[in-house]
Amino acid sequence: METRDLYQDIILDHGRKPRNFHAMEHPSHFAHGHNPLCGDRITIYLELADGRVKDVSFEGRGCAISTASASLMTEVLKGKTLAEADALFKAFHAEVMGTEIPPVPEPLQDDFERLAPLEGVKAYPARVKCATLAWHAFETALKSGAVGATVKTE
Amino acid sequence: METRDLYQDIILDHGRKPRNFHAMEHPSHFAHGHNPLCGDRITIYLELADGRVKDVSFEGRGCAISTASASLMTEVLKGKTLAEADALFKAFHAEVMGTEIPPVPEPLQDDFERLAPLEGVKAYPARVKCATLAWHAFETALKSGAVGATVKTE
Amino acid sequence: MSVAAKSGARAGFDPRAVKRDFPIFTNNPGVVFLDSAASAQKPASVIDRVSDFYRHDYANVHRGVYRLSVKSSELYENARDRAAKFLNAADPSEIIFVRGATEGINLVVYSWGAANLKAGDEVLITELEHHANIVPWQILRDRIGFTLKVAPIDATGGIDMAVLESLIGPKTKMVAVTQLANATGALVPVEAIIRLAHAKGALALIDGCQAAPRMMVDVQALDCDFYVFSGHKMYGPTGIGVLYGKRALLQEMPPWQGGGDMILNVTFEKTTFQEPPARFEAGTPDISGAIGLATALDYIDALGRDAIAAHEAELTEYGIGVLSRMPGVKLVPAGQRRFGILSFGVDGVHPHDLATILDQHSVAVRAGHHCAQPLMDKLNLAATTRASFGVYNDERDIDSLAAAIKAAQVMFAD
Amino acid sequence: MSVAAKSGARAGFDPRAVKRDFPIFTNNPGVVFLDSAASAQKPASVIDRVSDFYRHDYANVHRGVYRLSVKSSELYENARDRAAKFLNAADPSEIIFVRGATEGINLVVYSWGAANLKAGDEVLITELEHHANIVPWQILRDRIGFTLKVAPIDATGGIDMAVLESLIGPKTKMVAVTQLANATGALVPVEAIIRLAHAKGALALIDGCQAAPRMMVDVQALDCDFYVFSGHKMYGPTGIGVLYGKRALLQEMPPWQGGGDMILNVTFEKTTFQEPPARFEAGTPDISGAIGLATALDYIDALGRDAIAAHEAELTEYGIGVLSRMPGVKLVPAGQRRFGILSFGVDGVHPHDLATILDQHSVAVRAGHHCAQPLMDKLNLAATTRASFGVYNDERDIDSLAAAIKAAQVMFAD
Ligand SMILES: Cc1ncc(COP(=O)(O)O)c(C=O)c1O
Ligand SMILES: Cc1ncc(COP(=O)(O)O)c(C=O)c1O
Repeated sequence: METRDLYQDIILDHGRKPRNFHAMEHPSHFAHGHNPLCGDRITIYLELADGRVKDVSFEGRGCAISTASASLMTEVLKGKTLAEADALFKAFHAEVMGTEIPPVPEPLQDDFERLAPLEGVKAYPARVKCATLAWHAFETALKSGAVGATVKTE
Repeated sequence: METRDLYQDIILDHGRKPRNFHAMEHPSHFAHGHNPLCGDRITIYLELADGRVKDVSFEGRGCAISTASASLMTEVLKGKTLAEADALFKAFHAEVMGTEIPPVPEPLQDDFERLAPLEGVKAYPARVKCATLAWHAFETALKSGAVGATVKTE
Repeated sequence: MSVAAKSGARAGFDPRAVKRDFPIFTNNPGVVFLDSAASAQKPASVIDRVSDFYRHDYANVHRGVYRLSVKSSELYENARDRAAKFLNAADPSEIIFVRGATEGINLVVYSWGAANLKAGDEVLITELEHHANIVPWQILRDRIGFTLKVAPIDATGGIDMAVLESLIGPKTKMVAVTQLANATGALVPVEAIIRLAHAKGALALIDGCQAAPRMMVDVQALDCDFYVFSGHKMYGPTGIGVLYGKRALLQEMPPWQGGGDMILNVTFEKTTFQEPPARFEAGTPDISGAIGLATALDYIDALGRDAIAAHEAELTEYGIGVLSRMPGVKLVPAGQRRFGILSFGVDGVHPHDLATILDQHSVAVRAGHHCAQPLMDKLNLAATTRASFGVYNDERDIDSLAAAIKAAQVMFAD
Repeated sequence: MSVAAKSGARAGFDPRAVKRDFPIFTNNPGVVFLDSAASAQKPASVIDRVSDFYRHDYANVHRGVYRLSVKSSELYENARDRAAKFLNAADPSEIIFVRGATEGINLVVYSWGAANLKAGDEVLITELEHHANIVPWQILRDRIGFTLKVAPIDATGGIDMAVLESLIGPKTKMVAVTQLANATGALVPVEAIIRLAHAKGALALIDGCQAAPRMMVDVQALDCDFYVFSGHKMYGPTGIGVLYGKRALLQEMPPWQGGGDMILNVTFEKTTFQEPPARFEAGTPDISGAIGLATALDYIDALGRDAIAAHEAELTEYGIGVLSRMPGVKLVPAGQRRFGILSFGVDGVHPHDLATILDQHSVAVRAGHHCAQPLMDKLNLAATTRASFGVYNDERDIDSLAAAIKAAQVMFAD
């Protein structure tokens, strides 16, 4: 596998210019993610309403993979129900772990496609946690609500 | 090396019928020797007078090597000055360790010869401590006097 | 995989063929090795696996991004999976790599013990224990002040189960017991003991040093809380062993040794620790040892664990027969079932002299207290001679032992 | 002994010839291995020594009367002598075999520390320490309540010696410091620190993990009280390392782990312990690890330790030159003298991404906090990329590193 397959232009672009990259003043939910191995620290902010992700943003510093993954995640999560978000996480997690991907419901397939540039990570076991850090933080935020919490991966 | 070189008749004989094998009622010095590895336990009794070993005996149970060595030791030590006893121990110890033997003073050479049947032990590193247990106990007895003490080798 | 191992999987195996898997016997023809209870010899597959690893894939584990380190980490974690499967652990995270059984028990004592035991509590061990399952408890007892109780053996040399049961009470927090006594070969009914312990709310630690290389072990079926074994007695390299612990227990236990790889976050004020097993594996582990152990477990499973157990039982029966027919030879009592290990005395010949003479006949046995001094004291023996079996032994080895004993008897006859 | 090692003893050595002693490079041609600070590769002599031992002479040590066990014990004790000579210890009994530096430091903390430290006492470490020399002290501090002080680095990245001196006072019982910082390559003036410690009646422990493979170490000349290193960083096997301790100190220290081989006498009531080093080596040791380590020390001495130091210094100078000429590349401060290890950052490329891209160019480096999180925090870095040298590296490896860094810079350029 060529490095270029991992560092596709879209990854480099989201790594350099992450979308939805800002704090929220009054998130309904938020959480910190920390990967001590590479020092990546990320905070995910959520605005949930009626069981849907009304808004999502993030802040922090990290490697290109974790930053791009967080950025792409915020793009696909906007407007999703919690069940849809969970289905996307499960499919994405399986994809980067190289395990069997559960069937993705038809309406989510376009969103899942948008995460495809990260697929290359599965050939780099040491980097999988970079790609999943934001998602783990998202999950933790759902559980911890407006008080915040920290999830660590390594 | 053949086992027979280690278990010479004289060793087997002293092992079976140790000489000076009894306790003393009022030793001037005594000490216990213990080799936990093989469970050997020996007690050395001394009667010292005018800087000489007037009498020496031992008791205990042990393997053929340690018993024969104690028996032969009691034979050669009787009547010796402490300096002579020390010279014999040093020479004997070097012999069974396979290190360089210090010169043995002329008058002690016969006694040193009498210990020669134990020389074969040097080919059996695991058994050297059996051969030296009694001597270590003798040394300890000299230091501890009539109160007794225990020396352990392993 | 050797031919011997392959063909043995179903219908038992031929120990003479197995022996050819072990280079030590090619290089020391004629050696009759009867000291596998102290440490087993290594098949070529294990020796070569370790060399190959260093020649092809070596790097430090866990933190490297580069290919060799990723590969090395993968092999190391695969070894953990292998050990989990071998013991039928519910999850690989229940497997902690340690130097051997001794370190495994010390870990439980210093981590679980120091955190959970207090003055007034009781820990129960038995008279059959190896020093490794006595001394660590004593060291902690002397610091904390709990009571260390000892379940006695009965006249047959087995654990007196009635007394053992009576010694487990509401204060008992831990019952730590060997599955197979290394000094005598007594097989201990650990299933029953674990049940008794649990019935009174105590935990159970099983010292599987001698059992794990000889029979099937299923920690979930046993329902033990901790299980330890040493790799070097399992035909694996020195320096590696396994502590199995139930996940829920490990998760509550504080770390013992501190260092790299067992931490999540360090500041000079405060450190947060990893989940098990990483929490308990401080510093660079014995990577090649773990990988070699996995190959050894493969070797054992290829021979077949039931086949090995049958083989050990056959040799034991044969040995009992031969030795008990010899005048002046006395087997040390070993309870209801003697397995894989024969401990005996010969009238008029000290065990230490006997072992030296047997060695001259190329028969390697162990003489001494077998790191079980309290048991020796109880049996009123200073030492015994011990012959123990491995997959490479056959009945001729026992015949050689008997012949050498006879020679010693002749030499020491009055 | 390899040709490279033989010819190198006098006048330096040729790293290209040395490289041929290491099978990993034959089997992975093109790999540029710059991670010896994490763990070094193994020469064929070490790999083969371990196999040969298992093939010819293996048995458990210490208690066997038979020939294989006697031979095995002899080889194991010879390895201890070898390590003593390597460090110029006054006596082999001052050498304790442990799994690695981490276990060595834990042993000092749990044995010497638990017996000698009390609330109010102080232990001094530095900001340059590896987690292995931080976390064990924290664990004991949390139990006992002594104070753990930290000597800071100055703006150059070296230890601020004036502040360090001011932190050693009458309450200081131990100064524990690394000889060469694994995260930055800063060489620490441990001689001066040991003198300062002794002047105030404190002991000194030196973490020699990175120094011992790279330069002459003489524990008597240093006059340190404890010294630790890991075998796997010395071109030896995993699973083995050395704790050196002054005899008089070791003799007063209580045992830590309990088990076989470290006891003189055991009853259920009371146990008496062996003299050092046996007192501190509970259970079956990593016999093959110790023997392999002895061969690795032979290999190092055959190359010549001054020649190795000169080689590491040359590579370091060359690397500093190359990297500091590259735009956007910044070396992490490492005090007065940087040795054997280069830690750096590349503008706009996260160390983790950099390491992945370097790996694609077959350049193996480490990215992360290097088990020195507090130092990273102090330097306000989340992580760095680290290249470290071994006897098999040459200047072309650094050129390959530079070329790969350039490729990453191009990829990440806006
Ligand atoms: C300075 C230093 N100390 C301690 C250690 C820990 O060594 P080990 O993991 O071999 O126990 C290391 C290894 O990274 C080190 O570089
Ligand atoms: C029953 C038992 N427990 C514990 C041990 C200690 O094992 P190790 O020395 O490998 O730590 C042994 C080894 O002799 C043993 O037989």
